[in-house]
Amino acid sequence: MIEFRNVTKSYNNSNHPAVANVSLRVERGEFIFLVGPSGAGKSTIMKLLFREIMPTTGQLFFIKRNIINFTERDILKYRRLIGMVFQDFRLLKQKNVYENVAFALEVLGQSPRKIRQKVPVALEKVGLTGKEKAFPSELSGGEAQRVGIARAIVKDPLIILADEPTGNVDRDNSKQIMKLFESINENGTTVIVATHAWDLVDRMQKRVIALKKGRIIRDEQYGGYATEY
Amino acid sequence: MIEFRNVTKSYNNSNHPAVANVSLRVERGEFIFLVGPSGAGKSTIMKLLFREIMPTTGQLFFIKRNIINFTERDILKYRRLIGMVFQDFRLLKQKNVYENVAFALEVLGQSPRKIRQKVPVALEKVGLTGKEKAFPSELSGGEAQRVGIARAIVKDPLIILADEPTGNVDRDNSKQIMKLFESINENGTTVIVATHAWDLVDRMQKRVIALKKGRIIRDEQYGGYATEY
Amino acid sequence: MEVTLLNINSLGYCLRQSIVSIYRNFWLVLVTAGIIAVSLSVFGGLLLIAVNTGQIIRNVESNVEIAIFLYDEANAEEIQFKLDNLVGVRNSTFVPKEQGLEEFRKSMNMAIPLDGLSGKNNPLPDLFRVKAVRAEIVPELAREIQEFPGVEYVEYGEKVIDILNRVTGWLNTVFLVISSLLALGAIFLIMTTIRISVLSRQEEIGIMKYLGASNSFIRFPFILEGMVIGWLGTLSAALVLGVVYYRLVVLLKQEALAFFVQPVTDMEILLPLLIGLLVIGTLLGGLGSMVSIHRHLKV
Amino acid sequence: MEVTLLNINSLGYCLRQSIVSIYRNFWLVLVTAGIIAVSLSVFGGLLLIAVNTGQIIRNVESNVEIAIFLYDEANAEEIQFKLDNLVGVRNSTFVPKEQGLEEFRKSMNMAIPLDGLSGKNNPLPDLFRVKAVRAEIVPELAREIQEFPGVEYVEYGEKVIDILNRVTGWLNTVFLVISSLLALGAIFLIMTTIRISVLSRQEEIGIMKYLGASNSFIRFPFILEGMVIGWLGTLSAALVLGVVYYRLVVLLKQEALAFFVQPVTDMEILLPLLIGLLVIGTLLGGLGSMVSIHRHLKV
Ligand SMILES: Nc1ncnc2c1ncn2[C@@H]1O[C@H](COP(=O)(O)OP(=O)(O)OP(=O)(O)O)[C@@H](O)[C@H]1O
Ligand SMILES: Nc1ncnc2c1ncn2[C@@H]1O[C@H](COP(=O)(O)OP(=O)(O)OP(=O)(O)O)[C@@H](O)[C@H]1O
Ligand SMILES: [Mg+2]
Ligand SMILES: [Mg+2]
Repeated sequence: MIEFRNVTKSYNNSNHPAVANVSLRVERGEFIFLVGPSGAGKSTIMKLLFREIMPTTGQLFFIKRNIINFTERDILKYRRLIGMVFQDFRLLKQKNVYENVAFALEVLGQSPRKIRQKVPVALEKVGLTGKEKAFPSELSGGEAQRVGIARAIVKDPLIILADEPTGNVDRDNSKQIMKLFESINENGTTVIVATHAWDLVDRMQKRVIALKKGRIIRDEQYGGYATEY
Repeated sequence: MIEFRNVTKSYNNSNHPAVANVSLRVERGEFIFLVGPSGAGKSTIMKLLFREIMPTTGQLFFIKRNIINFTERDILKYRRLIGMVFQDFRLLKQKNVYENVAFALEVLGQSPRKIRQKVPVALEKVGLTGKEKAFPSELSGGEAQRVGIARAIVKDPLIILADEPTGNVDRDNSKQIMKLFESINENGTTVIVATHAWDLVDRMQKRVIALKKGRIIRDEQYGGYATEY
Repeated sequence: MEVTLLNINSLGYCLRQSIVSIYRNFWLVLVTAGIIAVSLSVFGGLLLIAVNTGQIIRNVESNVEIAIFLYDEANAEEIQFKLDNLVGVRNSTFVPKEQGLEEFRKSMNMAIPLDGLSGKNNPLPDLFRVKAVRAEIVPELAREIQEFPGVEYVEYGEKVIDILNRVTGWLNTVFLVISSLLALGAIFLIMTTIRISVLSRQEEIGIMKYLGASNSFIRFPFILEGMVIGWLGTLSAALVLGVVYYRLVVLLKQEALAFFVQPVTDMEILLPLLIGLLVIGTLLGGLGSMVSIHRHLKV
Repeated sequence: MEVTLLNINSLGYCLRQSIVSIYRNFWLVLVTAGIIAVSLSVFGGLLLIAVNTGQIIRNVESNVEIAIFLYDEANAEEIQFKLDNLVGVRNSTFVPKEQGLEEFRKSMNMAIPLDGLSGKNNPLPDLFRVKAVRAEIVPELAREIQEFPGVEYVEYGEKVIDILNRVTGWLNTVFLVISSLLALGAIFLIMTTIRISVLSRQEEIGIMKYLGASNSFIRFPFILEGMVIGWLGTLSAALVLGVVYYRLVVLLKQEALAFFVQPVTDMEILLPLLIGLLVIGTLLGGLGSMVSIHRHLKV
């Protein structure tokens, strides 16, 4: 469904590329862990996929269509298919928890009735029932992160891109979130998770793509966080 | 050196307190892990210690002086003794990496010569040599977090308060950061770390204080992340 | 999975959102409205001054007289009739030579004996005094009257008319320049304020785009909000201007000056001014928002 | 571990920081300076108009004449001498009765024969025309001259003087009101702009406090920045005003109107105005910043 062809991304004021000559195929329904040291380029790959940034060179396909040539309208439609969890949360400061999650559905033009049904379910899944009225500034780190996750899953996306979804969450919550992604994946949603949670990666034995200095150094079908060849 | 006496903190629009009736003594030179599920009140305790927020009831002492009665001048002087790593980083957006770290020393009124010596050393310790000129918006999650750590350690503080210092950092970097804290602690600095990194907590066998719903449920001199009684 | 970019649900959402946003950004809304109020007060004040100055000048102009000196044998009644039917004449008065002498005596000094000049010895001619409807047409009018039979000589304050016309032209230019500058300044101010207020939500707009929100979906609440702000600002400006102006009018009416400087109180002139201000303010707010968020709407 | 709250290192840092900050916030600096420029241009423009209006009125006033009618037996030379030594008299002209008649004939119409009135038959008295240095003192002056021996009657445009004095008073009030409003508006605008610009750095200020920065340490770069911004804004305003005013002056000088409306070009009046504006702008910028960050400086 997704294909990277020799994608390189160099940021303006940086001497070596954040992502270097990456080629990669992701099939529909896959569950992928993106691992690698800090600064390896995981978030950059997520941002490329989300078309938040454009590759410096190379091609990037989504169901045979080149993302790079998308019009603005295409991009919006494309993003509505994706549930993205950002490493820096990116919650709407002016909206409370409920409104933040509901916003993902408002954008799709769903009816108020449907929204009132779906939002509480999503909040329940990430364990935030009771925090609906809190504003982002009133949340703990882990709570804010889970609002981001609820916002991504509430719209039943085609693809879930989760960048470090458990960085601020405790052990039990992390396990639960991974289980959540797993069950969503079992229903056919493609899931890509960038993470440092080595124990969960090891335990789940999914496809693991390891990056180092912007290059893919490992791509195993059933791998761990740091499996040796 | 630090003492909590029946400290309770209730946020305005919340029905149950974030920290409830906590009593706690921290001696000079201790190394303490603060653990507990997301929303347990770890960050709230850190903020109380940093005097970012005031307790609703209870007393809080620093070397026999009640923090609650500090004048503004006292607070500033007190904060200059503390190296704080914030869960949400709190880097100065308008300053680049070097300037962010240097700022901690500028505030102390240190000479430009001394600053030029110390900053590169701190950046080296957290593995950020080469990123001096980058602005916070140009950093990866882990890099931003490490800038926060460098800023905290550069001023040779009396106490280090680190809230989730390894949430966005990979396994190796996390280990290295914990080692860094350990060596600083060995030189006499008191270190308090709130974290979800259970493997590191387990491995290091330091004093562990576990929180749940704002209450201390465990306080072991040499404990793990989830040691059973 | 077909998605529409904006539907009825979205519209309802946008409307609700504008209201919530105004409520939550109360302070910023207030400041922005305040700036619009100040700008438009100054601008509206200038307009009022311009309207009143125009009135004063017209007042002075309409007092400019044409003096028509007649031959002794002239038919005054016929000339009177002709004058009454002449386009551009506001009114005309016949001044017989006796009255002319009397006026002259008064203007010199009552104590001076001019008795020897009365009756047959009166050296002055009969004359008409004519007022025109507008100062500009006085020269034209004078030329026409000169052609009447029985008219020896026509005279009017050529110099005064000339100066008045120049002053009017000059004032018009000055007002045009000042009000254009002010209008530009006000627009600049309002746009900047809105832009800064949008700037503070730049991040939010970015996040909305990331979630797949279309430009209209993001823009609509901002524009509504801008219009409400503009409208609030203008209303305050109108209120301030109204109160200040009313006080000035009352003050002037009490003064003996009232005759010389008659403030415009005609609702036919003032109401369009008010409505114009309101429309301008509302549009400025809305358009300002629209233009200001434009730059933040790139995907 | 003794720490001082502000030392020489910190001062150096603050200075460097202000410069870096202006450079990095270029756009915001520009907008803020722009708003100050617009506000002060309007304000300065009003001041120029006021200065010029004052000049015009003084011009008109100084043309008000006192007519002094003499008895036939009066000693004109003695009166002339007395007038020349009277405080408040700008100049005086003697008009013998023959000249008076001539002028009267001209004012009526050359064609009218007044030959019978010349010489012994001349009914007019000799008179002096006196101009005062200021309009206000004319009534006082007239009263004094009335007491001179040989003066039969003194006359001046009582009505004109009265109206002029009232108009002057009125204009002064209007200008005072408008310029106070404008000044208030300008201050409000500038403060708001700076406040919004500070607001956008609220987070930064908070972080600085967390790192133990003292209020002066945080404030100093902001105030310096504000002063530079205020100064830049005022300079632009002065430039705009200067160019526009210069063009107007040139335009007016070409017009025949020049005599009637003489623009003030005296550097002695204009320079203090300019310097005043610069000082006001710089202070406004600095004080504005100071006041604006005040609310964000709580620990
Ligand atoms: N906007 C930017 N401008 C310049 N350089 C950038 C920018 N964003 C990221 N980089 C650099 O690109 C490299 C890769 O960043 P990226 O965010 O992809 O890392 P990551 O694998 O997500 O790391 P982490 O685990 O710490 O989040 C880093 O060295 C980073 O400093
Ligand atoms: N400013 C605030 N206003 C209201 N409630 C708050 C505020 N800050 C925190 N809370 C609430 O207080 C509780 C404790 O928060 P705290 O940040 O201390 O948790 P934590 O232990 O640090 O969690 P995490 O591991 O997720 O960071 C949470 O339920 C949170 O929602
Ligand atoms: Mg990342
Ligand atoms: Mg926390």
